[in-house]
Amino acid sequence: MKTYRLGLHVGLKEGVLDPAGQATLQVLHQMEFAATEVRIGKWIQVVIEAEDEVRALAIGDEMGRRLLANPVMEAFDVTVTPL
Amino acid sequence: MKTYRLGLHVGLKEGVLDPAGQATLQVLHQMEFAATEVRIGKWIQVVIEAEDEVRALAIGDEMGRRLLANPVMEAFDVTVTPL
Amino acid sequence: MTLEETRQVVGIVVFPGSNCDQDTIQAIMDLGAIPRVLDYRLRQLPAIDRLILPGGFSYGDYLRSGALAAAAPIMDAVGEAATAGMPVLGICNGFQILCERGLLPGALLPNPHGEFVCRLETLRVTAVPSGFQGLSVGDRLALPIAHHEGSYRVSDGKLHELFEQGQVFLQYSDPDGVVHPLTNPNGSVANIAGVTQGSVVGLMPHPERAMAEYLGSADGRRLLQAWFGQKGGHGC
Amino acid sequence: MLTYAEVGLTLSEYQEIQRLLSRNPNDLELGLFGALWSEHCSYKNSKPFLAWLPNQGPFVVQGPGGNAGVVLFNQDYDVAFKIESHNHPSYVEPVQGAATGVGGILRDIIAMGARPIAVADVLKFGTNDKARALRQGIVEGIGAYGNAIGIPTVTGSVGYSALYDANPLVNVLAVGLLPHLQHIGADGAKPGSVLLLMGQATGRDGIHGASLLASQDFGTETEAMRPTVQVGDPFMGKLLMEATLRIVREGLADAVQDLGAAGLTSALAELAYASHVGVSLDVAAVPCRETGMSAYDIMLSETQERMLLSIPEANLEAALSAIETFALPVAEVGRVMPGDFLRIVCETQLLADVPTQVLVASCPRQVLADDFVERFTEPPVGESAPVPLTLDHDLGLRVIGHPDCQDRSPIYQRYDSMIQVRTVWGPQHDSAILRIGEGADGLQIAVAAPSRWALMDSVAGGYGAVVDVLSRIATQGSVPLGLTDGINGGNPDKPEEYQRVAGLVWGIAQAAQDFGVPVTGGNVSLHNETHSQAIWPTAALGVVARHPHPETPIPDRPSGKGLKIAVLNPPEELSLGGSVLAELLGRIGAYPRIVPDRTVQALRLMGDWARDPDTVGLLACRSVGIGGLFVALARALMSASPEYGADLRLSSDRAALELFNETAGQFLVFLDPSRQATWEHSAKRAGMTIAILGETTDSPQIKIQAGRTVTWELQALWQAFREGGEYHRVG
Ligand SMILES: Nc1ncnc2c1ncn2[C@@H]1O[C@H](COP(=O)(O)OP(=O)(O)O)[C@@H](O)[C@H]1O
Ligand SMILES: [Mg+2]
Repeated sequence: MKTYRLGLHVGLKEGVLDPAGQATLQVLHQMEFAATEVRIGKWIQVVIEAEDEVRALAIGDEMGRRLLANPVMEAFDVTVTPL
Repeated sequence: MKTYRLGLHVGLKEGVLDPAGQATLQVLHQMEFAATEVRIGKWIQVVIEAEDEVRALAIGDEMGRRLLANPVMEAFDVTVTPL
Repeated sequence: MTLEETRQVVGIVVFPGSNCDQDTIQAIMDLGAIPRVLDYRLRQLPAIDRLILPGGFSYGDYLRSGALAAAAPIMDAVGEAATAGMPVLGICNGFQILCERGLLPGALLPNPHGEFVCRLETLRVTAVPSGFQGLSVGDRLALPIAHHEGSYRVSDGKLHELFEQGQVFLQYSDPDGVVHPLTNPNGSVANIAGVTQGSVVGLMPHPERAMAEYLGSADGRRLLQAWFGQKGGHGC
Repeated sequence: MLTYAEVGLTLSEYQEIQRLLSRNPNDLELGLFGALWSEHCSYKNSKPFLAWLPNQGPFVVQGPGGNAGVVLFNQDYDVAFKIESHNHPSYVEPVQGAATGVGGILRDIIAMGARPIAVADVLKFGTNDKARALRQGIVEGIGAYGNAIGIPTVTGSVGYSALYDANPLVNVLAVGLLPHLQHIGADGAKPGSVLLLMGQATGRDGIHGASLLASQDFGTETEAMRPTVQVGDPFMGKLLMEATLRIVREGLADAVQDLGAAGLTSALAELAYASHVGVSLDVAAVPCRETGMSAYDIMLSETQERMLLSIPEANLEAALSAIETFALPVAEVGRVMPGDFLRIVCETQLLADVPTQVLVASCPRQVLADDFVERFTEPPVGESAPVPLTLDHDLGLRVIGHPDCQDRSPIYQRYDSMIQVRTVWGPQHDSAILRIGEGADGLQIAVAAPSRWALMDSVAGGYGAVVDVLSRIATQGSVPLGLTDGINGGNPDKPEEYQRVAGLVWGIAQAAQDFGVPVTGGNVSLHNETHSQAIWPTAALGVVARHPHPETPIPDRPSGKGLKIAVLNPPEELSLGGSVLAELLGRIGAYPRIVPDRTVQALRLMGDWARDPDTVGLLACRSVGIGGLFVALARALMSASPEYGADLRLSSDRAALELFNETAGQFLVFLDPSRQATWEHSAKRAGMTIAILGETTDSPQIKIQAGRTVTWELQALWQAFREGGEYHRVG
């Protein structure tokens, strides 16, 4: 067994309203940043044990589907780093 | 001016207790995942206009310091992707 | 002198999404002072004696509670006024904004159970902020809390200093004034519910909601009177 | 080409559209019909029996039909209030579904020009693991919206049954205040006015939410129809509320309509129909959140936090500048014209043109058979409720620990119940009491949704639900101003489900009639059925009342020992039908048909006593409802501080029936023994039974002598109340 750090970017699906992003964009404008879009999602890091990187990725994917992302509204991607 | 997508990972500083991460870890255990640590942070994507990648990175850094992360509790990193 | 006689003018800063502004205005008027609503877009403060940042969900509490409001145009002027010694009181979201702005030490993180909590709590006065009259160390106040992000934290090594310097104003306690982990509703370090720095005070409970016994408590009235430098009624 | 089935219509409905238009509708027009002729928008199945509900009374300012009912409160204020369901969306996505349910009903109140001052939530949950997760999300969502927009959630009701596993119910009541006789609604639009669409930019959210999601049963086929979930934004909601109320206050609008189910389609059609005008909308002028949205998408989107305003040309500048203050997006999207049409254009191109009369008022309705009502006169025959012969300790703990009787603080502490500083009685009590002005009358709000009562005999259940809410009002001597009802049922195409729902409404209508309180608005949610499993027919009743002395409510807990404990109006025929105990014993049975005259009289007497408590020596009281007298007594004692106990003497063979029957309209009263002659006389004069059960003690236990003596320590009751009897704690 080896140790890996999974990184999941979890964000709202395309087309789903992101009120937090909207409000943040408004304030960035007020602060005179030239931003045109803000989306706010989650960055979840999980340390796991797995046989290899392929297995680790599969576990990350399963975690995303079953718990870490809300399938109705969110999409996610997984990256793996060996520790 | 070119368009870039900034990606900011914002998370609690090392050593700061992350109750949401702990609670999630517990649930992962209940679901029989072999996880040992969970940290939950934010993944903020901002689309901006900038002269070049270096400038874009600097803007991302400034946004992180001034607004997107709380300097007392949080750390962040910035990545840039040209669009 | 009573508040009516001094006719103190209290600026109430309203951000988009503030929702305790009317309650605060009402409380201020009940005490005989003159409220003056200040729009978040102002860059200069009019002639006022004191400032309150009321509770609510400025900018929907998006990103982090208080963070977006802390960047509002008026906050430069609030910072200058505070430096010049004007009494500034941040209630709940106002407290979060003052921390985000760096006018108070520390930060308010989400409650560890991840849930909003609204109920009456007992608060113990641990240090009396400068300018307050009629409150003593050890007094207990019954005040409602209502927040999602009230877990007060400070950076490493800072806690000791806060206590040393008398900056810890209120702590969540049991009805007898004893502070212990079971009386901590939100995971705040050392049960801290309110802090002070110079003329700036921030607290999570809502004194403006505790203005009469039939509302559950009149201790909010006492706390606000103390802030005005007025000796209020008796403690519990 | 779209087919009628794709928009949720039947062939005969499609043929009716062809006939009424004298042509085939185009795709866009068909989409409009699909939305407006859906059950959710047209009430095609429920209209016939909603007509049974009395809607007139001395305080009614506006009955059903508008966005909310309005009743007179006092010289200065009217009260707008209504209940609304968000059941299906809350199952699909609990947090956002519940949150947008709160946002939606608040916008109904705001569209009446009223400032919301309170919310109450009526929730029904299932009992499996999935239901627990749904509950967590739903409670989170309700709090997330109400807390952030700053409207207190002051009372509510929670119930459980496995039948709600895949159909949780989320009914939300909102209450608002408006200046007396200030009128704004969808009905004032004048030709020449400009239509402004204010708030959130339109996205592809919830397209077909009303016609498909809310108007069909759940099954695997509906999975694929899931539209983009609507996300609530209480921050925008707050700005929208403030802007709308300012525009109304300054008299700048001639009509206001919120956007809810079926979005722009419904808002425009309602406004045109109610105002007797034509409207024209330019879809190219509607701000969109996404690129490439079709006219169809735009018309049917259910993006939240939008409001449609009709503004006379002369006020346009002032209105736009008011909106600007709140930094709200706004666009001029259309015009009001003389005529009767809903016209949709894209710049110069005509896309749709239908008479609003046809769109809004011509959907074929269910016709009731001649003998339909007769079927309700007699209670249905079925299994009767059990009759326990002895009282034992365990029964008490199991009832108070039943999910329907347990402590709700883990739920209501997640809601801000105190903001706006009016809440004298919040969710710890059986009803909410709000102060409205210094030393003035207050507002009492109560809800009840005793769905088990309707299981076997929905007429009895509907009647009982009304008596339950009105009894809560009677304990304070308040004057009920109006009722609102949320009807939730199964698939109306099944005759037995249809009849159960009809019976529920019939029961409500009879009770509203008997007690003389009008129903000024409500909601019907049918198709709460998954894989052919329907929910219990569930009525969520809400009432608003004028409280004579809100700063000093009649206590609901004893304040000393030696007080007489009595029941006012105990039922003559004792039955456990529909009760929690009956369920625990394995046979629910039919809820008793409540005797009208006597019960009307009982509520009247209770109200009289509460208005003059000193004369009769009334020291505290509670109405008896779910869990029966035992639960009412236990809750009264557990909430007193310092704690008192009770020492009761009951007849040995009837004790369990007396303690656990749930017949509404009886009251637990704590009376001053030195006034016994007065209250006995008063009850007798009114022809009412008052049964003295015992007295309060200063030892924290309930002791009941019924043949043998059974004793419950308050501590043990408290534990069951907090943690559940044989169940795990459910909240
Ligand atoms: N969903 C809710 N929101 C707010 N308050 C609630 C809610 N559910 C229950 N309560 C409060 O808890 C009390 C007890 O809850 P419940 O047993 O459901 O109602 P009751 O027995 O009064 O019909 C209610 O009277 C109400 O004040
Ligand atoms: Mg209730």
